[in-house]
Amino acid sequence: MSAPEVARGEDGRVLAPFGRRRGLVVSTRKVGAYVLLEVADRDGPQADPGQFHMLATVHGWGGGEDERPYLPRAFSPMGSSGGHLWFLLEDVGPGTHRLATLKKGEALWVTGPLGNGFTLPDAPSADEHPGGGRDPAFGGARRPILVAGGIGLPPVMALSGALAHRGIEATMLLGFRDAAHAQVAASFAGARLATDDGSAGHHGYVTALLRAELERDPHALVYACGPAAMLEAVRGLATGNGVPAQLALESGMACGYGACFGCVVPLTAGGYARVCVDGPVMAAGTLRSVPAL
Amino acid sequence: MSAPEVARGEDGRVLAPFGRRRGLVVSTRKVGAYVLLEVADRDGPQADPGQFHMLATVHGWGGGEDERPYLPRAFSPMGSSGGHLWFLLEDVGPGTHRLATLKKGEALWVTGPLGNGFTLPDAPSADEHPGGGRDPAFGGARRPILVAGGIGLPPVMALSGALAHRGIEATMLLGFRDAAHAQVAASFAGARLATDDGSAGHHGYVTALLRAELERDPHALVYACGPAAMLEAVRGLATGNGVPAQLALESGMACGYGACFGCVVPLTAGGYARVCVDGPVMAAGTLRSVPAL
Amino acid sequence: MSVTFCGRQLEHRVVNGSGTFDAIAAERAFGPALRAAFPFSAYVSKTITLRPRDGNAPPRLWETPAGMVNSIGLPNKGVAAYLAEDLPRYAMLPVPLITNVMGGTGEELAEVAAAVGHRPEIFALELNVSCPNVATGLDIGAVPSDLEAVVRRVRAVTAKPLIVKLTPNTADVTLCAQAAEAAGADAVSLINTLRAVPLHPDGRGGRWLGSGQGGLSGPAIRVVALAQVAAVAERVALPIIGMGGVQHGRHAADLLSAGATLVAVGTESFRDPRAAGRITEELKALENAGRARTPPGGQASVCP
Amino acid sequence: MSVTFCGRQLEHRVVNGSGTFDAIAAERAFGPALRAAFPFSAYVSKTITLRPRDGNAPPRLWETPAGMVNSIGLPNKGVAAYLAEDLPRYAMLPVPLITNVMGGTGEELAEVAAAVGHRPEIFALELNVSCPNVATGLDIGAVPSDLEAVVRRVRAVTAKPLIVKLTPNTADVTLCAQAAEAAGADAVSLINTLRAVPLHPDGRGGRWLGSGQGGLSGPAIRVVALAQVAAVAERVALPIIGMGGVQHGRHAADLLSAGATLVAVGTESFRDPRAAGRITEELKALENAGRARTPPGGQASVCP
Ligand SMILES: Cc1cc2nc3c(=O)[nH]c(=O)nc-3n(C[C@H](O)[C@H](O)[C@H](O)COP(=O)(O)OP(=O)(O)OC[C@H]3O[C@@H](n4cnc5c(N)ncnc54)[C@H](O)[C@@H]3O)c2cc1C
Ligand SMILES: Cc1cc2nc3c(=O)[nH]c(=O)nc-3n(C[C@H](O)[C@H](O)[C@H](O)COP(=O)(O)OP(=O)(O)OC[C@H]3O[C@@H](n4cnc5c(N)ncnc54)[C@H](O)[C@@H]3O)c2cc1C
Ligand SMILES: Cc1cc2nc3c(=O)[nH]c(=O)nc-3n(C[C@H](O)[C@H](O)[C@H](O)COP(=O)(O)O)c2cc1C
Ligand SMILES: Cc1cc2nc3c(=O)[nH]c(=O)nc-3n(C[C@H](O)[C@H](O)[C@H](O)COP(=O)(O)O)c2cc1C
Ligand code: FES
Ligand code: FES
Repeated sequence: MSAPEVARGEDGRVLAPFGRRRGLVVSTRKVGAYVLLEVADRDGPQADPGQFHMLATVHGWGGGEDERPYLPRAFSPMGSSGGHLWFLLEDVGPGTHRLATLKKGEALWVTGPLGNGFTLPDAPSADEHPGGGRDPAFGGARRPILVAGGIGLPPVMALSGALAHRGIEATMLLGFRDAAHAQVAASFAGARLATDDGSAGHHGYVTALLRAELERDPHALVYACGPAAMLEAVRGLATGNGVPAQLALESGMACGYGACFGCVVPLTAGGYARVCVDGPVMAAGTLRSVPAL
Repeated sequence: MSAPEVARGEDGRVLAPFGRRRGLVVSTRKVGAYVLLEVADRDGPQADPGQFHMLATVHGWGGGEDERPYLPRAFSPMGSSGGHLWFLLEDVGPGTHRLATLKKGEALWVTGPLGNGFTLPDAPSADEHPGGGRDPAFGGARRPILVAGGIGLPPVMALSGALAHRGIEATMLLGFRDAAHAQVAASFAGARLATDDGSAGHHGYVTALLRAELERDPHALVYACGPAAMLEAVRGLATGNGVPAQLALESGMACGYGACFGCVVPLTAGGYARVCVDGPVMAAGTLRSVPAL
Repeated sequence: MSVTFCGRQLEHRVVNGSGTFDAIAAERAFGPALRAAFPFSAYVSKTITLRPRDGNAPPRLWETPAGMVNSIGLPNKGVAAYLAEDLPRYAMLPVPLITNVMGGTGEELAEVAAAVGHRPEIFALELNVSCPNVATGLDIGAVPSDLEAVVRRVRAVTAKPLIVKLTPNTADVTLCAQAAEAAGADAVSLINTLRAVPLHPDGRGGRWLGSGQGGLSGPAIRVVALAQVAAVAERVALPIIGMGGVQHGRHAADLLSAGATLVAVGTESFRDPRAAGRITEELKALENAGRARTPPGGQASVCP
Repeated sequence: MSVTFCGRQLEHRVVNGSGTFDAIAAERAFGPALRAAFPFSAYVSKTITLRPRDGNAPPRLWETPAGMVNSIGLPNKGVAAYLAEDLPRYAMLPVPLITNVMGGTGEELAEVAAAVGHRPEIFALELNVSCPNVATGLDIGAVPSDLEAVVRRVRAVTAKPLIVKLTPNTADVTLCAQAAEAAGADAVSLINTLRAVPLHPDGRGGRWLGSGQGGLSGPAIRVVALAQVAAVAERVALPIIGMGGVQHGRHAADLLSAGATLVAVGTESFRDPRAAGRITEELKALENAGRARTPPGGQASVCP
């Protein structure tokens, strides 16, 4: 799925151009409770699913009554092609609000792709990746179960595209707060849906769907992205069932490329790992827990 | 000219409502090198000529690469009527730039009118004003000469309207850098023009026109607003010729209402006066000099 | 929402920072509306000194990211004129008056304090030992033993509540707070401005401010204020007036959580003369919604 | 535009602030492009200590108006692993290496300094005596006599250029700079972050950072940095690495005007990994246009 001319690092990740670059807003669209932002990023390489970009607007980043945001914000594209990036945004604070209210033609700063993405089941190099969090178990013929919760959808969407491209069948489980948030899932014909309030699909958490799936097929492997509590539940289920799982984590970030040591999560082995360079995708087994933000 | 229901303080100045209020941009228009900004300010009282308002935009004030502006900026309306204020802006820095690029419908914070305005020649209360800078000499039958340099035009424009309204004839001398800046003066049929580069009107400084006027009529009185160097020259001419002059000063301000003591100018009598409450209009005789900003 | 501070009931917890609101000038600008909607629960007047001061040469202001630097230099008419001209006007404000005083030496300071310390119009004294614009103010406040000596001198000449305004430009503000406490202060206030030097924008390397250096205030210093207020609250039992970058009720609530009894609004009043009124309303709304942890009023007060 | 600093010719005046650029991680993210366009004229590595440290519990970051607060807590693999694993990689960078070290005691610090002090890959040592996240680092740097003693110990174990990174959280930074000078330091660097405490946005009064407190950096502290650099430059003859809130060439030029020989970029690199490259270009453009007053390179250097 990645264009062949993309440069990769020693650990297999797609490398980012050094320095931030200017992107241009091509379009913005409301999709239920989210905003879909299309950015022209001519000079950027195509990202692997699970990688992310640091974004900031060129004008009006910071200022106003509270003078935030000041630092760039991390976002995983849900897709990219032909020099365009698609981001799905949830307006939860000053940074996402500013990005969600961008107008066509406005400029933004883009740095990335950053971090290590998901290791695909058939990726020949899966075992070679030293970039923390890769799991050697990811090489076999296990059936991938993709789990997304809320705004955790974008990297999972990108992954599902990459799997489909390779002809790998996967089960998609999507959880949302309610129908308004679930609207974005309409494009996933085969996905199974859960909402917290039962207004669409299964009434309850998406992890209930996962539990049932893992009972049916213990020889699966799990990819997940979503809120910390959901990922922690997924981690528990996967660890409990002896199933490998790759979790795409969130964390408050300042830099996104390992410079600040601010984005850490605690490791089973003791100490911390940086989500931005050792993640954001990490093997469930390496994590002591998925900390609440 | 002021509506009768306007509240005035003990020193005669139009009082400002306590607290900043929201204004709305009605229109913006380029006029040569300047921008004309029309603001709906329904709750604001009409200002006396020479008073000013502190302005800041509600959104996007501060932020971006340099995080300025943070404090509001001072502007003298060049006219006001029916709850609308007209400002003429010169884009010289981050604050004026933000204001000059406002769009119709955007909101801005308005505090004012502030400061003391010009004392009109026939104002019966002229001698009673204790508000620093008023000049008792301003009561006689002297012919007013109005002198404006560049963006000093707005208060002088407001004053000329007030004088015309009272049937007082005045001489208008306007100085600009060049024809592009002078374009705004087109509406003043009777005004005499000077440009630094000679591209319109007299080639040279407006103070040359003033010198000639004062030679012709030593029984004049002078009202002036413009760059510090011009005001300093006006001060010298007026003092030298024994002619009373009221100068509308500029100064870097934080508050505009006497709170910060930041906007001072040195006085002949020693010490300093606050331009925002003791000015911005001050009698030339009270000033030790008009300091460059 | 009222609060007891040094034995006096105040209507709410928001006062002004000394030198950031001139009630007399504000009345010239806003007329009777000012008193009708007076935004502070006590009024702190600008620092006065024994003799009149012109203040520093301009420019006195510099705008900086999320803040400003001032180098005002404590212009004031001196204590005698303060008592004769300003006090009668301040006495007409609808709230108690706190008179901020400073002196270049302990002797001078005691003299000023003595002159104002028996006036019934005045509720309390605040000692400015921390102004970064005047060399003497700075030095006294930064050295705990010097500070203690000065506070003792002032304590000896007045029975009024004594608030010591600490300097933030010190290695450990808690040592200074403890010195103030030991010397008999009734409260401390902090933070004053951080020492700052802006250069001229022309790039020739000269200093912008007439006096060369000034003090940084505004949102930029808010987290520094929280750090110092929290540190002092942990070490001394005195009530605290917390300040530094307060723009919203949330910021006031944070300072109260950190241990302040009152909060002062400074620079934000420049952006909106009625800012403190809005902040008080926001703070009340947070308290009503249970989203502010305010300390019980006056409990920490050890005042006469 | 090259400059001599402590006897070494550097290509330009812009380096990084310790702990704000991990060249090894950056190489993982950006690949060979990093070395090809390496933005610093010398590379300062993150503070290392004698034994490995995990660093502070998260959250470690807080965004504040025009700045950020960090409470990273000096995570590092310890001096032995630094020498074995990191040094060979840093040695491959196209610029000289400055190794930043710290210790909880003078003894510990001297031990770390001795371990790195003879390695040819290392150009200079920087002593971090000012990190507000670790109690020990703070205390040593804030008391001139303690600082002098520590610097003497380190001076005794290494002949390499010795840069002392001063703490800004002190009453008079010039006394600390003089203490460093007296003890044989070859340069000083400043400012480190200002002590800061952000509270949790949930309004319950708890502290946001895992460790409770952190340090403020970024544009918010720029004028404080200028004040301290200017004050130190007036009092000591040592070359200075100035830092604090540098975002543009103009800000770098200001620090140079104030007396710095080199300028470090810290927080701005988080907003743009190549920020220092842009700043260097902007600085050169200002110098070429005669709009920057840069001190003559290395003149102030008294290094071996
Ligand atoms: C790898 C990665 C990929 C991501 N992908 C996406 C995506 O595709 N789409 C998407 O919508 N989001 C995504 N996110 C999340 C997104 O980055 C955050 O929602 C965003 O950073 C929030 O910024 P904000 O300014 O809107 O909100 P903030 O106000 O910054 O709020 C975010 C959280 O930060 C905390 N906070 C509040 N105030 C402060 C403060 N002053 N300083 C520090 N923390 C504070 C609070 O806990 C708050 O809940 C991703 C995050 C990561 C790490
Ligand atoms: C009473 C009064 C009436 C006025 N009326 C008008 C009017 O009608 N129309 C109009 O266009 N203008 C008017 N002005 C001038 C206007 O207020 C200024 O042009 C404006 O404040 C500039 O702000 P800025 O952000 O655009 O520029 P700034 O960058 O603030 O530049 C203004 C000047 O401030 C200095 N400066 C630069 N950086 C800083 C800094 N960081 N901190 C402090 N100072 C700095 C420089 O010397 C610069 O030349 C008036 C001023 C006063 C006092
Ligand atoms: C323009 C200005 C003038 C000040 N004058 C005084 C003063 O006279 N006496 C004093 O004790 N503090 C003075 N201060 C400090 C403030 O009272 C307050 O401690 C500081 O500004 C921090 O609060 P803020 O960030 O809300 O402004 C002054 C501050 C400013 C900005
Ligand atoms: C996230 C972060 C980590 C830091 N780590 C260190 C460190 O390990 N050692 C050190 O001496 N200074 C450290 N600093 C301080 C910086 O080197 C610098 O002195 C400070 O941030 C001011 O510069 P700035 O405003 O450009 O960031 C750190 C700063 C930040 C923001
Ligand atoms: S965000 Fe800076 S190290 Fe991860
Ligand atoms: S601008 Fe604040 S006193 Fe004049």
